[in-house]
Parts: sequence; structure tokens; C-alpha cells
Amino acid sequence: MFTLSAIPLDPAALQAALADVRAGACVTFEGWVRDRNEGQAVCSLEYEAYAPLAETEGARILNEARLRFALVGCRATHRVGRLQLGELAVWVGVTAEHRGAAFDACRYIIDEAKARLPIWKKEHYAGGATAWINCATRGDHGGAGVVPPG
Amino acid sequence: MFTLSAIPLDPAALQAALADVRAGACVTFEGWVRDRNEGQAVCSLEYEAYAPLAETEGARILNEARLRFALVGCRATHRVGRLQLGELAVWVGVTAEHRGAAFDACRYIIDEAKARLPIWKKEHYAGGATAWINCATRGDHGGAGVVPPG
Amino acid sequence: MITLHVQYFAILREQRGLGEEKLATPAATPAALYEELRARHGFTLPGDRVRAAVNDVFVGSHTNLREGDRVVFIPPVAGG
Amino acid sequence: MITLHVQYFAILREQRGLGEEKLATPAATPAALYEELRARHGFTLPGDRVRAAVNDVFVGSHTNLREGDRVVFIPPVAGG
Repeated sequence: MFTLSAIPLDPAALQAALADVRAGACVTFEGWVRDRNEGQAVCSLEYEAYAPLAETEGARILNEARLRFALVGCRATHRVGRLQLGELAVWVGVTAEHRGAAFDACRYIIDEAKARLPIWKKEHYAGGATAWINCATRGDHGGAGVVPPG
Repeated sequence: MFTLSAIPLDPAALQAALADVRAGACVTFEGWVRDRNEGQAVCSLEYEAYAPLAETEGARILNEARLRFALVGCRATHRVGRLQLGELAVWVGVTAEHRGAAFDACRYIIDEAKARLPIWKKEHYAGGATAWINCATRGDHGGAGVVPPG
Repeated sequence: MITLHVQYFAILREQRGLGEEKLATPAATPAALYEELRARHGFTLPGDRVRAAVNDVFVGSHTNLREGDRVVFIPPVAGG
Repeated sequence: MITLHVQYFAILREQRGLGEEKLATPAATPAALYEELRARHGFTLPGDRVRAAVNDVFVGSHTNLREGDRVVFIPPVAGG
């Protein structure tokens, strides 16, 4: 199950839904809001999602993981809206009989989610500048797309 | 920090101790007590540790992970004593700026812990038989070491 | 001319100044529509960095657009 | 003869019937001591599947034992 959430994620509740006595391994990934990116001091983030497509693409990624790896269960959730430093932005949880499949599938899901979900991140910097990450029009990094404070 | 615990582990508290705004990724591994092993129905487990050496070896593994991977933090805890199905037997948590290091280090720590910590597992089966896993005297599997119920 | 419903997200929403609009266009494909809108609104992202979805499904940029389609242009995603 | 303190864990503890004991032995190394104890108590694990620790540190099985050492034989660990 893949979901978007406008309210803070509850990892204990998310993981509890994966409990299963057939599972010997549970691997989780959490993406947290860092205080820096590309050397700039970040104050807060905004995530914006194109929800209908993010949800179908998220569900498709979880199904791909189930087909590729010997899993017992998997789920993932992505926050949208404004997030403060240290907040949980994305959660992925995978269970399997054995840990190899759980690690590989968890990694697969987050890698694909980052690359494919129509979810955008806007960083707010100290001083008021902002940038939509990866929307630069020249150079490789979000930094080139920075908009100075209005 | 590596610890042994004779009481149930609290993953939320363990993970909270890793909170750090420099970290963008947190990967956790949990080992759960499964209801089967090598095709046999398992009722419960016992973990027995040679505590002083398990603690120094556990700390050494965490230090190795810090040297090999770009981490912000890491810790691990292993249960000892009698565990029921579905209970949490071992917890590993790793934080890093980026997820690649967090995944690789978490995997390294649990692989090394399973191979090196002087901690033994006794399975209790339906019907009363028991076996110390990996202490078989012939064959590759614990099954050959099964002791029928006394 | 066909009438389409267009939605904007992230940097495109900010550069357009609104989240969605209905418009009439001679454009037959998402690629042509994007170039038209880019010229009109000064979008900074070149067309080859933007994907398209029609009626909530990813499509190729040379798919034919039909009357009443809902079109979304998808800037590069957060990644990282 | 030296006097040693020996601790047993897991399958060795069960086969010995106790967790620790003090004993006098002519064995000069963990390998020799294990063979002596194995013959006496019927341990099922062959010596090459057992590691040794002395005073809470892993040692080679041909390390010299000294008066008063605490010796632990380490069966194969849980693994998996």
C-alpha cells in the first residue's frame, strides 16, 4: 500500500501494520529533512505532489518489488506540505522471511520512488531564498535554480 | 552503542536516540521470531549470550561500520532470554546524510553481528523437541542436532 | 482548436501563477502545447526536461491530444 | 598442572550440565583442554567447530594457557 499524507507520519503505526509471524526480517527506510543541501543551510521544506499519479505510480513500484523479491509485505508513505528540520518525509517498510530480500526490496522501492513519483521538493534557505530541487535550467544541481527572496 | 537486553526492545526509543538534523536517511533492520525454520514449526526461541565478549564484539562491529561508511550515527541491540513468535530479537539502526551509506552500513552490521557475536539460538518446536541452531554435529543444518523432548 | 484542462505543479505552477486552467489550443501533442505555453508564460524548463501525463497517466510527448483531455506537465522530480 | 576457570554456553552448557567450573588440567592450550573435556563429558561438537576466548578475548586454539585464566569455548553462533 502506497499513500500520501498531509499530516506527520507515525512510523510505529506504519510498521505495526506489517507484523506477520512468517516474517523474519523487517527493513525500514526513513527520509528525514536535513539542515543542509549542496552546502546551503536549509530552514524548511515543502513537498508538492500530483496526487492521483503519485498514488498509482507508488502502488506500481510496490507491486514491482513484490514480483522481484521474496517478500512477506511492503508499504510506503510520502509526506506532502511544509516540513521542518528533522521531520520524517518518506517512510518505506518491507518484511521478508530473510533479510537479503528485505534490504534489496527496501532499497529498490526508495530508489524508484525518488526517481519516478511526481513529487517536488522546494527548499527554503536561511535569508529567505527558495529553490525547487532539480528544476534548475542550467548546471546539474538545484542551486542554479535558486530564486532570491521576493 | 551496542547493548544486550533481557527485556523487550522498544524500537521507537532506540530510533529516537539517533535523531540528528544532519541525517537525511535512517535505515533500520529488525529480526523477528518466525513461526518456521527449515520447514519445522517453531513455538518459541531462547537466545543465550556470552555477554562480555558479545558487547565488545558488537561495539567493534559498529566502529568498523563508522570507518567504512559515511555515517551520522549507528546503534544495535540484541535480545537475550525466551522470545515468543513475532517478538523483536535484534534491532540495528543507522543514520547518514545519504541513503546509500545507511543501507550498506545497516547490512554490514547485521551480517557481521550474525556471524561474529557469541549469541546462541535454541529453537523450541511443536511437540517439545529443541535444537541449538548451527550446533549440529553432522550435516549443514541445525536440524541434525535436534534433541527429542526429554 | 481543441479545449483542454491543464494543471501545473511546483515550479511551473509558480511561473504560471495558477494551479489549473481551461484553454483552447491548436497544439496536437503535449510537446507542442508545452512550447506554446512556455513561449507565453516564460517557463524556464526546456521541453526535454518535462514529462507529460494525460488523464492521470504518463504519456509520450508526441501522443495526440483530444478534446477535453486533462494535461499535466511534470517537472523533474525531487530525486535525491 | 594449572588451575583454570571454565565457562560453558548453549549446547556445551547443556551437555556439561553446568555453566562454569574450576578445574586443574595438564592441558597447555585451549585445543588440548577442549579435547580433554570433550572426552570426559561427551561433547558432540568437534574441536574444529569451537572457538576459544581467554579472559573475555578471542584467542587462537594453540595459545598458551596460564594459571588462573578464564576459558570459554564458543560453539558456532546463531548465524542466519
